[in-house]
Amino acid sequence: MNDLSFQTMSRKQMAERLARDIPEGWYVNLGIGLPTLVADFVPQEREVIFHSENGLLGMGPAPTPEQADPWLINAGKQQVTLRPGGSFFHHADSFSIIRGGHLDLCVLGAFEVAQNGDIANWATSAADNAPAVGGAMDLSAGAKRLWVLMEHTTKDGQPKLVETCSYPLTALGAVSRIYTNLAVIEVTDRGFIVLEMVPGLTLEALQAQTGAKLHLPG
Amino acid sequence: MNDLSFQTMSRKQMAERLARDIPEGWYVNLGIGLPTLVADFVPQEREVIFHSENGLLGMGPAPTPEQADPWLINAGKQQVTLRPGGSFFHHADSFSIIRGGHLDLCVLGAFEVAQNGDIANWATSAADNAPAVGGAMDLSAGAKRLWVLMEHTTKDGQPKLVETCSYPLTALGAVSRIYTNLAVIEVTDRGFIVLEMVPGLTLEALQAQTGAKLHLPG
Amino acid sequence: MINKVVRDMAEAMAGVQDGSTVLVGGFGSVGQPDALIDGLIEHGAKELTVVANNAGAGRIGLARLLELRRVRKIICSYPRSAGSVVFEELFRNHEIELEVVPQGTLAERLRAAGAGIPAFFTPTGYGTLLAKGKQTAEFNGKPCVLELALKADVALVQAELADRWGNLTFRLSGRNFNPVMATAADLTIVQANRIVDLGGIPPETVVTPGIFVNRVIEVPVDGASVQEKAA
Amino acid sequence: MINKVVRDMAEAMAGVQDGSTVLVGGFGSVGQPDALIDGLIEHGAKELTVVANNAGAGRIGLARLLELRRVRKIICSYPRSAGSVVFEELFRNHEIELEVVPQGTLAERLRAAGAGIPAFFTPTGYGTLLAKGKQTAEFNGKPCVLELALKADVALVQAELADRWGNLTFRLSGRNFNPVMATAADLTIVQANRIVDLGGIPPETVVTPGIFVNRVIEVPVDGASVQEKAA
Repeated sequence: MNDLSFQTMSRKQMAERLARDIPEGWYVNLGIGLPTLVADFVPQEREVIFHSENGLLGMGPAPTPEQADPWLINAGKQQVTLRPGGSFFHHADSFSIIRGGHLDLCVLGAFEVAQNGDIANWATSAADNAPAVGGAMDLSAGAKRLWVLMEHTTKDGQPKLVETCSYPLTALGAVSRIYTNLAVIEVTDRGFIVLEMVPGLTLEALQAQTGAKLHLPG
Repeated sequence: MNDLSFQTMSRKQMAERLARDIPEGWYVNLGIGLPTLVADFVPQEREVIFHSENGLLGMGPAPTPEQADPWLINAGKQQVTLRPGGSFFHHADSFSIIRGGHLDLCVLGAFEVAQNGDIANWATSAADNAPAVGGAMDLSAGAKRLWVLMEHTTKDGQPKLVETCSYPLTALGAVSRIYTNLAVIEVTDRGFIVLEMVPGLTLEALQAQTGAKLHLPG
Repeated sequence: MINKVVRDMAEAMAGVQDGSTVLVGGFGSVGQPDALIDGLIEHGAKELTVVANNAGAGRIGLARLLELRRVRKIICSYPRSAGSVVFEELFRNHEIELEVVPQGTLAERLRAAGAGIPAFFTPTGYGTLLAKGKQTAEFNGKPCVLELALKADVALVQAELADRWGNLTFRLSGRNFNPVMATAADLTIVQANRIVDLGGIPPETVVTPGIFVNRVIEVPVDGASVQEKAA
Repeated sequence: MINKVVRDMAEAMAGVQDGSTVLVGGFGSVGQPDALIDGLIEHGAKELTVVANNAGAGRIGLARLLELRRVRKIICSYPRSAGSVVFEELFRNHEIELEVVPQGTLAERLRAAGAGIPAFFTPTGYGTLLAKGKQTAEFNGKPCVLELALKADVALVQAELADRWGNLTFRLSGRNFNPVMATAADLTIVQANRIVDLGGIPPETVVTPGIFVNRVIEVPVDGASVQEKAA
């Protein structure tokens, strides 16, 4: 998919790019998988408070062997730490935080995002009868902002930014911004607005990998 | 209202009579006023756990001057104590206990109780625009059992046990038993069933002070 | 560094608008944020809708706010209580609007606002004057009333301990409406008996996580003053 | 004297009926009441509806209960996870019914059951497959779905401390669904790491008041075993 004129971002670079846009003081939930990486790129001195839907606020990085406590995990069931000022609460209270609109930001992965902000990230087909939804629908519908962090296309080059989602929806009109390995794209009433591209990439080349019309700001 | 043949119960005797029917292990909320007296007649060795809607379980008796803590009050805003094993929680959790059907018993006073179990105890007329309802509607609708503790008639001799309530209702069909200064009365599908009368009182005399038909058990 | 601790009462009240809906914690005088109410009086916001369990007592605090004609409407469960002279006078003269809500429905409507539940069904109040005009439905044979979330602009909360992230604990029965109201407003302002270092509240004993809190000011409340006002 | 502490697992499970709806606490293996699940297997109840966040892993605990064909239906948010081999096999063979519920809606439906709220509206899931056939309504311009309380016969709960009145605390992220489920069942059975004297849990730090708990059994869980299962 690469050509000679530009360099796609690595997963770490994508996480780092998104992390740069999270200001101090925000309460943030990071989805399982790639979004979890974002925490590694928020410097400790910039206080961002991470929420995990299994009942913690103020989540810190993975523990050293000495810090490790099997009772302290995140929503991805990985061992984590708790920063001073962190707290524990039960599942209903945790989803009150999510559904009550108290999170400044949620970052999720996705199969598809449509130009109207629809997101599909939980089931690969309507015929799949045992899909695992977890907290994705609650997070998408509840957070103040939903940003998606994902590859710009599927492994076989199919666009993931589309006119209309073909996979079962997670939430309607929820996504406000998309960070891919190629670009940063805002979702507005006008559709997809390209805020940034990797150096050397042209709008035409990006459009060729995108399933819906791209616009420039202004 | 007394005649020579029987003795009405005092307020303390009424509270004592009701207290006798509360078995160990019950969770009980006592309304403001006369019902509050009931706690004094449950011996400490019979463990009954008292709930107060402002957020406590395991309420103990009024404090000695040394125990007194202004931060520890009951729903009647009187200072109380907390027994070992007691706990504090916020108002939404407290009313989850009430509304979720977790209380074995609530005891309230009333203006009127109808033979179908309707209770009126919060407003003296529909024209009263600033009535104070407090937790009465929640307690009436939510507790497993609602017992009413009240004088059998008003001060001027009007019946308080009636066919249909004339005061604004607190809850429909909620009362299961009534303890008065004259009798203990069960509220059933058949209407009022007299379980007990003060010594010397006849059913006819009791009926004369009651606004709906009284029945005997069986 | 996140620091929700404000320097003074003016900063605590900055931006509170005329016409706001203001939640006031406490049950009677216990857990009532008296210093914040005084701060709100000083701040001067008017045409307020106040949500509180009671309508104030005597002529100080909430009663004083009412007496100054700053409150257009009050939503509470128990307006008429010992000493609610100011409220009763205003109410008689049609100078204040009143919405009486069953205490549990009040708590649940606030909780719903905080939890993103726009409406819920409850059996409480069904068939009574307080359910007049409300949508009803039956669940498992039990008739219920539809109640709406009660979201506010500002919450005034009294806490025991607070840290700079806004984590809170409460003292004995001073907890009452405070943690629920803290979740239900866009701007939650807290007066805490004591501000402690971050990490000073053990994480398993935090009652209100800081995410619900915007501003904290330290106001030590001694027992004697609570008692006096309760009396 | 109230004493909810039972002598053995048989007493803990006494009376659990075939066909019951059983809530199982925990998030993955953390806070999962493994000893109670084993007790339920031993007890033998079948045709169960199980409500849990996950559908079990490996071939022990919840997965073993499934493998023994004791579970007719499972309600969860994340059935397919690392090691959910038993569930997936049964599901493929149409030997188990599945209801997938968004995690927050699951928690809220349980909370509603405990709080006497028969139904509530939420934006979560609106317009998705999981809202198919559900009643909808709009509040403040936001379309919502009506969700029903999820009440159970039995809850299996893992706690850190317990006393003879059934007051509970939880350990770190072992809290998760446990306190919510404790409120939502007619019979709440708790395995606690440690049973303490009445009054041994400070009253302001009780997470689940004993009113929600029927039976308690002491089952010390060491960190190593949690870690092993989590791996």
